[in-house]
Amino acid sequence: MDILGNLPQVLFSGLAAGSVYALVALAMVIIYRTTEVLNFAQGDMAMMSTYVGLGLLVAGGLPFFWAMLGALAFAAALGAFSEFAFLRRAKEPTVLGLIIITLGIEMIVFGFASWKWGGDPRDLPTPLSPADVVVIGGVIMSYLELATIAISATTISALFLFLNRSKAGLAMRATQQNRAVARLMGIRVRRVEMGAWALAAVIGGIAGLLVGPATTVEPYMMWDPMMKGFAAAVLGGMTSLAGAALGGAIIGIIENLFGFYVSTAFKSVVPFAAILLMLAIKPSGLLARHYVKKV
Amino acid sequence: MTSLLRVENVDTYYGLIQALRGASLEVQAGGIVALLGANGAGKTTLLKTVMGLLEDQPDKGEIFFDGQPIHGRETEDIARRGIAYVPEGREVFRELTVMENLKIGAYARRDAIGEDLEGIFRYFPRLLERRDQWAGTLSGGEQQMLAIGRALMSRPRLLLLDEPSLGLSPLLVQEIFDIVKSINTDGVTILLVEQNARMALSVASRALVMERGRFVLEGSAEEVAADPDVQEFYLGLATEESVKGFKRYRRKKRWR
Amino acid sequence: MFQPLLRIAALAASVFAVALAPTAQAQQLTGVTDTEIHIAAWGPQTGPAAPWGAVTRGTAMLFQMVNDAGGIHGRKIVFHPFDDQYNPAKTVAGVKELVEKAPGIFAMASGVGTSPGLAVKDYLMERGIPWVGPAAGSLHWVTPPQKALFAMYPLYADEAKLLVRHLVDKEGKKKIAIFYASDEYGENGHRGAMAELTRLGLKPAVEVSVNQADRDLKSHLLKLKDSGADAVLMWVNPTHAVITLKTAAALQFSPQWATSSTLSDAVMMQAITGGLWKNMIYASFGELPDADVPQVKKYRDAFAKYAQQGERWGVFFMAGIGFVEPLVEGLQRAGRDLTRDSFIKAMESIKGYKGVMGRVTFGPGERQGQREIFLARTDDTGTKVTQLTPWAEVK
Amino acid sequence: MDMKRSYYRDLRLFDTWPLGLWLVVCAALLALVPFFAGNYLMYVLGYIAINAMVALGLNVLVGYTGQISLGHAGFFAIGAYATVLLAKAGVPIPLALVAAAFIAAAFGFLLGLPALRLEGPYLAVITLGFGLTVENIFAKAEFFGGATGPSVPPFSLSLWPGFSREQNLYWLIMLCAGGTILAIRNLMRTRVGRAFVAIRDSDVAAACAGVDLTWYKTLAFAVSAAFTGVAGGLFAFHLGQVDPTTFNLMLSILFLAMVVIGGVGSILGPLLGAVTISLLNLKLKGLKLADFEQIPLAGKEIAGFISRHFMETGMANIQFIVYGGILVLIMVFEPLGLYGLWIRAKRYWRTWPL
Repeated sequence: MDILGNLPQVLFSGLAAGSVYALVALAMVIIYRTTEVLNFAQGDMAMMSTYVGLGLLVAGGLPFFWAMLGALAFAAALGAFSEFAFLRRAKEPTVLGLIIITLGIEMIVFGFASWKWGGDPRDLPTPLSPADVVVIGGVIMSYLELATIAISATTISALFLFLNRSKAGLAMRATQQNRAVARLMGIRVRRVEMGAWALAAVIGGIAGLLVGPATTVEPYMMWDPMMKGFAAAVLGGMTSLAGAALGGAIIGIIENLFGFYVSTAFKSVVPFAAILLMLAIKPSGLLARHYVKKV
Repeated sequence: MTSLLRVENVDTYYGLIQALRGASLEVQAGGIVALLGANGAGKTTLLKTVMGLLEDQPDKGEIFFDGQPIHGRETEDIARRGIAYVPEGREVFRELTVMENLKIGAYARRDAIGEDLEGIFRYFPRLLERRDQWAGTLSGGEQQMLAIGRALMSRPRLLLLDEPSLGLSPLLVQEIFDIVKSINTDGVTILLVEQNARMALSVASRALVMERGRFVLEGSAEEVAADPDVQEFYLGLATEESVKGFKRYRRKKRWR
Repeated sequence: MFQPLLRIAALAASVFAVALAPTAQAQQLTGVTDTEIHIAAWGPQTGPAAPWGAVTRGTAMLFQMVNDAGGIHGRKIVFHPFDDQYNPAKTVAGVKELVEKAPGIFAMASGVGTSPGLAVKDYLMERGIPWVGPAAGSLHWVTPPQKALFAMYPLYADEAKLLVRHLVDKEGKKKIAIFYASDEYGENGHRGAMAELTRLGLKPAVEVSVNQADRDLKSHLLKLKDSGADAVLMWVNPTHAVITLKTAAALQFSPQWATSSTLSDAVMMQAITGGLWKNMIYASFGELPDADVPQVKKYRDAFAKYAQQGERWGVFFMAGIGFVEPLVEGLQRAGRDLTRDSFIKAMESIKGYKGVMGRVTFGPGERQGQREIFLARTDDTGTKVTQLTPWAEVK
Repeated sequence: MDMKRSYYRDLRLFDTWPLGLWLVVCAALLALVPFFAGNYLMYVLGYIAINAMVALGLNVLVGYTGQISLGHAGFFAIGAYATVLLAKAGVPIPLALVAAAFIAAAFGFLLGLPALRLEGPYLAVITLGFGLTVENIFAKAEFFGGATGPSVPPFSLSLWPGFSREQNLYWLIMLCAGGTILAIRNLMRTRVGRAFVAIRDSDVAAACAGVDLTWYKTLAFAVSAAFTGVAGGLFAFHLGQVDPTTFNLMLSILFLAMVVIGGVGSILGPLLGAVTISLLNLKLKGLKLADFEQIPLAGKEIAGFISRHFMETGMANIQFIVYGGILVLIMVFEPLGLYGLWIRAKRYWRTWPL
């Protein structure tokens, strides 16, 4: 086995996989920071949006770009609706109770999608064929992977700009930090929370649309990316956006390194072992800036 | 002339505990009204009730701002009508910069805010120095200034100040109160909740005293300051001693 | 406060217990009435294994056809399929419920999955309830042979052996890699391939396993590519097959692929891989779904009439028919006096029966009815399928 | 994660004696089931009881100590494998179950160590990783029987003369479940139980009061794992088969859902939750198109609409929608779960007709 010769290729592959995890992680972090909910429905909401995109593309006959845009619009609506119809209705919610609600949403979305579209895998046709590649310095990069990395990077930068430069982003950050005081500032926090869910669903939806062409569109398509995304979010500190993005990349790369050089059998377990190690050293995650426990 | 804020017969509960019992007050436009009372008297509860921060409260009673009913409204709407509340313990957004904190104060407004920023920095030059620093890294006094500045950014007509002196050094307290006074001079009506009664009465035009969820005394600042009970319990000017040499706190009963 | 209560309760309980000394098992329900034969099947209609649920629906269509053609000796088949989500706990509950509720179940048909099947096998066999055509190619069904269990699915290991033999002998491949799912199905294929390679005096180029949940197979494919394999035996589920081919394309890795009967639905695979299902060699235990033979045409025509909306004429659906055809044949042969014993005797008399599967032969000691498989290959466009070998038993 | 603030409410199960009487009656009835009921009922009751044991065990962690675990399927699997492998090696079944409890507890202790420094999502992801790891190791290692799992030896214990295997197993399960209830109830009344609750309400305050956090937090994991391990061992016999893929994340989530749906921090709560989720799990079956035609008034139209816009083959998935809907509804309207509903109903009737 050519140990070093393959390293750049493995790293590149890991980065491509990781950039999807990063998106899922970002979506989870946005919701966690705004509403303190671990959203276990994130993956399946993305799965459903991908199906919608596929429907618009194939059955609706829309051009690719507009179909994907439609899928993201649907994702936003689904996210906002979930917050509005379920999370907000919870009275005196507890952390665990909220988790169970998101699991309930997950099941509803999953059931609906598999009822509507069936369990058979489907193909999401893209303008890019998986066989289109460019070789740079011996590393084979498919257009699809390059597009995945580019789209993720763009999404992440846009998100940073939005949160740090726009008024709505400022309101979102303020709501995250202190909901009551944000209300005193005249911020309509319920709308902000609904917006955060919509935003997270869109980002998750982008992940779904990137996973779809590389794999298949089927009801379980987002389970693995969702788990890894969750792991990435925790690795990055659960409250830090930069941490989530970094965590995603790290997990993608670690598991590809492990899968290639050690064993594919335990590949999916490795990210969690990495987290265990990391949390043992730094319990608040890589980039979380504070971990103040309320007494 | 109608009053700016009118609270009528308000009852507020925390679960089964009643915190306000038929509290009524009026704040006329223009002055500083000081709200005095011991711990647990219901001062902060009153402010929170006015702001609609307590879920499903007030249980009973009505609150009017500028003649319009605001009880049962969302906090956001109440704030947008022109009431700003500086909560106890400052509560600045610790992970936003000073500048962002100020900007968020003007969130509900759409017009230019540059002028107001200048105004705030005139009151609090120290905030200008620290404009790009995280609010969480400021000292207590600076955070208090920021909290007040942030509240002013919404151009409120009524400012509710909750314990601005809490945990600050006497010098800083003096500084803050001077600024409070000048804010008032610039046209903002202020409802001031304070434990530091002496300081509060020195700036206030009117004052009210609360006990166990209701108002027990009202008058101009001078009248209230002259009240023997206030002198004894809030200003610490004990005048008489009981036969056994102990102060007789039981005298509070008189107000029931 | 509890002591007296507990004592009284314990006394009462023991009195009851003695009075109700264990009674013999309630009289066994046979699932046969004058007008009906009750048959049940489990199959995942939901959950990760839902695509396999088509097997159960195929079985249902076969029974419907039988009933519409007048039933069996004056009896209609009443079919009780249920969804077990590929979860053995649910399989057991469903089977016990149906078997113990009047009028009972005469026999089980198809039944998807090794682990659900294993969970109910002993229960069924203890009660002598016949089970025909478990939809999983496992050794567990026939080692040791059970009186009432009639297996149809040829062993996965046999398919793998035949594929390896073909790749080495006919295609001249030297470095064969094995890529398999880490479940019963994948391990059986892996084992079969290893056995054949050893027999041929070869070593695998590399053995790579994949977890059910994995969706990122880049490191797997890099390993396969890095091994320099010129052929890869792919023993995975359809979703993983798609990801495998797409990832291989992205890595410019194009060995000769060979795969199992599970992926023998070329039309579907071509559709979901977005056109990458080219030059694929695969094993098949049944006629191809679009084969032009009368046995298949009969069902294809019926499919248009009976199938539910959303159903697809594919290999799983057809397997559901093929696994159970011998059951119908056995019921026919058993005649009007239908008992479990007469049915088993009738089943044992089936020799060389040809339906949509290979030839089926049962006998007094023979419980693996079908052993025949063949290999097929898709062409460069992925649309045309040619049969590479005739039906044959793997020795 | 703190749902119950009053310590004494934690102990409600036997506090009134009519309730105690009812419990004894219930226990007696359950004990008599094998004498008149068929295998199916025993199977369902056994399944519920096994789940109830896990839910009660998990509740020690979630409800009493305020930790979260998304990996209890791992302990369940460890218990199942330990019991089966020991029984195959000739260890008597009761002994194998006890050993399984200790082995699971040991792993619980190990998992508890990182829990010392973690909470919330961090703990969730670690326990989730634990569950995945266990599942993977069992499925991969030849020693554990690989993907098919080890074959389960026949259940040979005899508790009553003339009982069939199923009847004996049913009794053993019920005995273990009853034992679990009593053990946990008593545990919570001891010093240990009080320490757990103190940690839940505020671990810093508990530490200040002299509760050894290291010991009690890991102990909570160990205790919880022990009960889950025994349940896993019983489950192996109950199913007659061990398949590593059944011990997946979904199962862990199901266990957690039992506790939360039932109501954390009580004994009745997890019991109710286990009954509800188990029955939903076993009884929720797919609907058919014909079922929709039964709807009065617009049945035909609804069925037509559904067949136009949905996959008939995917119709069984409606059960997930029902399942999820029930989870959401319970949590939205009663965060204390079914136990909370029960308390409220009781309070309502007590003051009725006021």
